[in-house]
Amino acid sequence: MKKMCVVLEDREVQDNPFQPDMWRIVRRYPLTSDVNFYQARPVDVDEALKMNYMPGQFIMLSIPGEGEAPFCISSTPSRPGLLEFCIRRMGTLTSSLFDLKENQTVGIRGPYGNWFPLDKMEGKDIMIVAGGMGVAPLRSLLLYILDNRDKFGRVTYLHGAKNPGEMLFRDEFFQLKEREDLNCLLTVDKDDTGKWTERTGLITTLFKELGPIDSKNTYAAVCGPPIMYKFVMEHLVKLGIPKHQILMTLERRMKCGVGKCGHCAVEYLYTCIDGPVFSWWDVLHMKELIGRGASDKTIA
Amino acid sequence: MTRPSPKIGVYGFTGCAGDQLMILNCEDQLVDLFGATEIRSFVMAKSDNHEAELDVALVEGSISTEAQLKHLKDIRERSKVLIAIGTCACWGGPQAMKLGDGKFEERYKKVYGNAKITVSKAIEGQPLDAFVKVDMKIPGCPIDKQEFLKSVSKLVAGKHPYLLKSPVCLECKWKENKCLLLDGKFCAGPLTKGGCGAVCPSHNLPCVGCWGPTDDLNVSAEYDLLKEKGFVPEEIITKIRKFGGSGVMELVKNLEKKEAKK
Amino acid sequence: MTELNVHSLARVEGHGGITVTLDGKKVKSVTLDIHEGPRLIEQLVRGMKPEDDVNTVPRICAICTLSHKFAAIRGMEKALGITPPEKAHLTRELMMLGESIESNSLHTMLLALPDFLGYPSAVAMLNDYTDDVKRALRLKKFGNHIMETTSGRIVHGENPIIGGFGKYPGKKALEDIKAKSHEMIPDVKRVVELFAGIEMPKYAEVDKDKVFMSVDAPKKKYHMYGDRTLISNGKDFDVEDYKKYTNERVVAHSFAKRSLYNEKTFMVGANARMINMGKRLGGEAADLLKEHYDKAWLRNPLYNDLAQAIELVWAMESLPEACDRVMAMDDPPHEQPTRLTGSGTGAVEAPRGTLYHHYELKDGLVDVADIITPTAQNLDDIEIHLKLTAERMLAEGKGTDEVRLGLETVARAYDPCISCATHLVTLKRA
Amino acid sequence: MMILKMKKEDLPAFLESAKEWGELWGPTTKDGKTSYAKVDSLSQMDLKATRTVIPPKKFLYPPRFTMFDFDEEGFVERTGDVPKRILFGLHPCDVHGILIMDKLFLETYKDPYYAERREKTLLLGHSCIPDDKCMCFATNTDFVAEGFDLFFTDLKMFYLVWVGSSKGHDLVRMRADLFSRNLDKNDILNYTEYRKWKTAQFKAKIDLTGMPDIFELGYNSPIWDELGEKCLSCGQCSMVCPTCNCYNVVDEVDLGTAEGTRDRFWDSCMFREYSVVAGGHNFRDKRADRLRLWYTHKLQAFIGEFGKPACVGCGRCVATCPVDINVATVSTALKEQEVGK
Ligand SMILES: Cc1cc2nc3c(=O)[nH]c(=O)nc-3n(C[C@H](O)[C@H](O)[C@H](O)COP(=O)(O)OP(=O)(O)OC[C@H]3O[C@@H](n4cnc5c(N)ncnc54)[C@H](O)[C@@H]3O)c2cc1C
Ligand code: SF4
Ligand code: SF4
Ligand code: SF4
Repeated sequence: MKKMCVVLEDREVQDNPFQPDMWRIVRRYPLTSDVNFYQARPVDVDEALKMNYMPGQFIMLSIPGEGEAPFCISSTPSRPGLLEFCIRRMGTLTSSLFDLKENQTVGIRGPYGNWFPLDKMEGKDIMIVAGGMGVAPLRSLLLYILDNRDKFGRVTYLHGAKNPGEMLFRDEFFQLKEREDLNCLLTVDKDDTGKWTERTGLITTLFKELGPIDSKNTYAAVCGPPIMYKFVMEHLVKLGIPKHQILMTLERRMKCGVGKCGHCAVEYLYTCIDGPVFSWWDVLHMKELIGRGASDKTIA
Repeated sequence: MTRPSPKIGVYGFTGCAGDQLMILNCEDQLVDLFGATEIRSFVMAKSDNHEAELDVALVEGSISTEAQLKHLKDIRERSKVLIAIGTCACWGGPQAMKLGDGKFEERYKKVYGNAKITVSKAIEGQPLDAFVKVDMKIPGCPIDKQEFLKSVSKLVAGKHPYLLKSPVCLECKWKENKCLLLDGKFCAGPLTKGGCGAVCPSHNLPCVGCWGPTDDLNVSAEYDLLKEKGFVPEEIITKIRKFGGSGVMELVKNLEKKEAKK
Repeated sequence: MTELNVHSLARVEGHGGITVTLDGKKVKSVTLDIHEGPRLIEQLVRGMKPEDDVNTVPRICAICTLSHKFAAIRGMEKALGITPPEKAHLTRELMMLGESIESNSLHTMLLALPDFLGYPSAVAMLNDYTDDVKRALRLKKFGNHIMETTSGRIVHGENPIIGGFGKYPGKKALEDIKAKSHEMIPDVKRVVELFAGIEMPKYAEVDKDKVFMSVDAPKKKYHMYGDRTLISNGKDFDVEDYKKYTNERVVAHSFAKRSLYNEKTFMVGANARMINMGKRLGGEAADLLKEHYDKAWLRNPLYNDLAQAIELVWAMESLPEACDRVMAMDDPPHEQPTRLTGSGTGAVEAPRGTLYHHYELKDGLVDVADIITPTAQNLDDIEIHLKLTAERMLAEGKGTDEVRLGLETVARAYDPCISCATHLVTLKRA
Repeated sequence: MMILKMKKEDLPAFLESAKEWGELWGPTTKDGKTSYAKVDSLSQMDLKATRTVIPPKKFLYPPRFTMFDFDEEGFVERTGDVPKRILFGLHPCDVHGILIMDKLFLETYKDPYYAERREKTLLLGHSCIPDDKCMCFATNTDFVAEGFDLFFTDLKMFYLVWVGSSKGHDLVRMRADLFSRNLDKNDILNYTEYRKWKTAQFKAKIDLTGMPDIFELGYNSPIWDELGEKCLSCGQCSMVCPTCNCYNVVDEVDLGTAEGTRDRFWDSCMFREYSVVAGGHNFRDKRADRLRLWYTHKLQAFIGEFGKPACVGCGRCVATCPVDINVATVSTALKEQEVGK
């Protein structure tokens, strides 16, 4: 099919922000029982290097006939030319994605949303806290930082999963543990394999191992299941990290990704254009950001 | 990429056969439908039926005899996906409007007396999901042609069908109708799943609820509103239950309990 | 004793089967078993308001939905003391033409014809009879379109209401129907040609004239409703007395009830209408009936298919005037009830025969509802002809499959509507 | 701004000539309901009707339309099939509503579907007679200074015609003979009189000052639960509100092929599915939460962001909601902490 270009009376229609471009799935393998890893390249190779994005941003991915949904980019812009995602089988589109084979195509548009404020984070200590699927956006940030290692201070990476089988990118992180310039701590809630060599316990137990922290000089980035936020935030605030330096990425239902369809609206913000990265301060004063109740009682 | 054509079976239990008829009413698409799928069984439309493994079973009607129940279980076992089509299959339909009132035997006797009927034992009409797992419901009395075709087209393409989840009022407003509730008419629109194109309100007639309950209905608010408009409780409940079957049974019971407390 | 079964009777609406019980070589009995479950609709509508009844009872059957709607409305209007406005009346006539076209074309061309031409379904005929299958679909679609225009939907339209219509069909829609009806005359004539060209098997033929019943349409017209019932023996009766003539009983092999007239079976449907009212036809329908009618119609139920085909011509030819008459009138207001307690019987010709809806209202609520469907009236008659067919075919040494097909062909010729038959009829007045 | 004068009896002739630009649409009343419909001439329009059931947003952003055609190779934008239209008879509130939609659809990430329709639609406003449901005086949208191509203010004998755009001016030029630039003292006095008269027509008592604070204070108010119990979740309020923009997107496939369309249709935050995410978590499971979102969005959040409410006071929610939940009742209930009748 050829793209139509419609000339209106006064001017040519600008690019259509809803227009997906076709990308080819070049690699696809399971990370856990219900999460797959995907690597995609544009069908039109000239496009390959045009996709500029920042860690924390997301794209809208579609399968023609099935629909479209938002997914974080898990790869880093410091390694251009391809995009990586980890996708959990949840419903209609995601299960169709699971049926896709390598070499098949999907529609991608984006990148959308804000991103981790790398300009402000540069020169600071970085603490990344990932729980479960929360790795998806945080891996992008982590890899970006590691690729630009000299621009950042101390980097700590905390990662928790339910059990060893559920830990996304497990092998990748075990390799990272070898690095001197990264403090990488991994934990599982429960070891059901008997072969787990790292910590067990909730992710908050890792905080005990952190030692002294230059809290005012630290940016924390957190992503994980809603229940995790409550406890992790308490710890981070207690450590003295300023609320506006604690960052998190949020999820909402989305149909457009560009602030039109309304679904992700929270008060005057749209999660898709004003987020998905928010600070803990945003969450505290925007009552609805992580749902009624979660932030109600927190005054700290 | 060509996909193998899905093996489909169309079955009917107790109901008016309207949903199967609506399939036959897809005059413009019927030939394509038979071409894009392998219709293994469709007793209402053809004689050469063979009962074997199915990708998709489209089942109409409620279950109201033991023999039907046995047949349904057999269909379920042979089918990858079982779709309830029509309000009878989804919620029980009109024959389930008094579901759970404990008076089925009484009504049955009034009709058949003590006559012995040997074909099968009758049971009170109930929707398919009272007995087997139902993968999807396409409600409607009868189903809407477009909604049905859209769903089947997606199934044939190996995609997931999408049905409107909103109430009739959505399409009613798209048609720019003035709300009949404002005129004190009993419109079941807010309680009823949309997808019909709001035909009745567009004919100045209240929605009778034939699509069955919507995803998220506020029965007690509608009840209060109608009482305020002068309807008596019995009539309100009759109208809510007319097509609601199993979908409103509990809701109405709760309503009645709440009323009794008042 | 052995049995020969047609487990599911295909290409009819609803679920039924045929069981032939053999005692040695002798046919002991033939039964048309109705597997469709009971619905008890008449019990369920008790206590309802009339308006709720008229949107419930059409759900008895999707194919005759408008017949049920019309019969219920007629019964209710009589009970409530309402005389419908003329425009409502004319629009109802129009909608019945639509139902006739839809149902008769579906039954003759898509369900019955494959029997005679030796195909398992109409779709299977597509390669050899492409034009005819497409013609059938076109006709059916047109019938559906008329039903949708008048009743609001193709099936179970709620637009016809007690006292009038929610919204009368617009001028443009009616003009379209009118224009289209002229174009489709050749199509309906082709249906007659096809069925006239079939030599009707004689297995089912009886040696004495059968009894046929239909309504007596008002003003000596051929139409689908009336306040009196005609019997082919020359008698007639007021529809309010329907019970005396269609007394019902329950049989063990079926959830459907049966009717007898004078202890004998009778037949309702298109051939009954042709036999009773055929002389009233005009236009090409009259010519075609004259050309194809013969004494065998009185003895062989298979002619019902041909009668339906001729009726298609009648319906198509009637459309232009029917549309004109509706168009000529302004929309009247809905007529309101003049009483809340009373009784009334509405009789309508569904495509497959006479349908009675009888209501007794008390203080505005349904006290008694009694619905007698055409298929229920035909069931006993069908069984007689099935038995005859089985006996004759077996005597001729026909194979099992052939006998099965013969039986199915006979049963199908009645255009039975099994959902109709099982909606269940009240035995005792409660 | 250019303001011209036109004799009232010249309006039909003007509209006749305007039809050369595109289809003429205007408010018509049939079976007791008013809606914008295609008309041949002024005589078919009902200029006295206060409000249409659905606001003119339906032209710029139809209830359901196709965004893309797709096949296995990809998506092809479906634009270019929109007719050129002249909408006559828009009231100030509706023009304000479109201005709000413009902000949403034309700024950051311009929506090409909206943009195309906006481009191909001329907005010809007309002054109105407020009824007891109109609240535009409280939202400061009872008069309008921008957003339209032409605006006709009915001063009994004359129309004063505001020319709001170059395209509007082009229409005027098609029948320049019908317009005059000679405005005198009387015209000013007439207009002043008209404004006074219009302002005196409002009967609704509503005051939206301080709403952001009141919403903030009332975030946990039981008022929301009470309203939530009454709400039918019918979504009518969103459909009729000129500033509700939410939509859903769904792909449809053609039978037996891999081709199909990506369609977009109006949605409402009053529906449960609206905020449900995969796995079943619903950020606004309670009706109370959904109602609060709707009203917070109109009366608090938008003011915080743009300094004015996202309510243009058209009164459609008042005229529509079967259980009397609307801008007037909700804002009053929040202020007085009591749900009125
Ligand atoms: C900014 C952002 C980033 C995300 N990143 C990832 C990721 O990296 N990996 C991953 O597995 N998942 C991610 N999700 C969640 C992912 O979008 C949902 O799992 C996905 O939409 C489910 O679609 P479905 O069709 O399979 O589910 P269904 O339940 O069938 O959903 C149907 C439709 O509802 C909407 N929807 C449902 N759930 C969500 C949701 N959580 N967010 C937005 N829309 C939703 C979509 O429009 C979807 O098409 C992200 C969500 C957001 C908002
Ligand atoms: S008329 Fe009925 S369907 Fe339409 S908006 Fe009102 S309640 Fe809903
Ligand atoms: S909130 Fe109500 S009054 Fe305000 S613009 Fe929307 S519909 Fe009109
Ligand atoms: S507020 Fe009123 S109009 Fe809106 S969804 Fe609730 S009941 Fe319907």
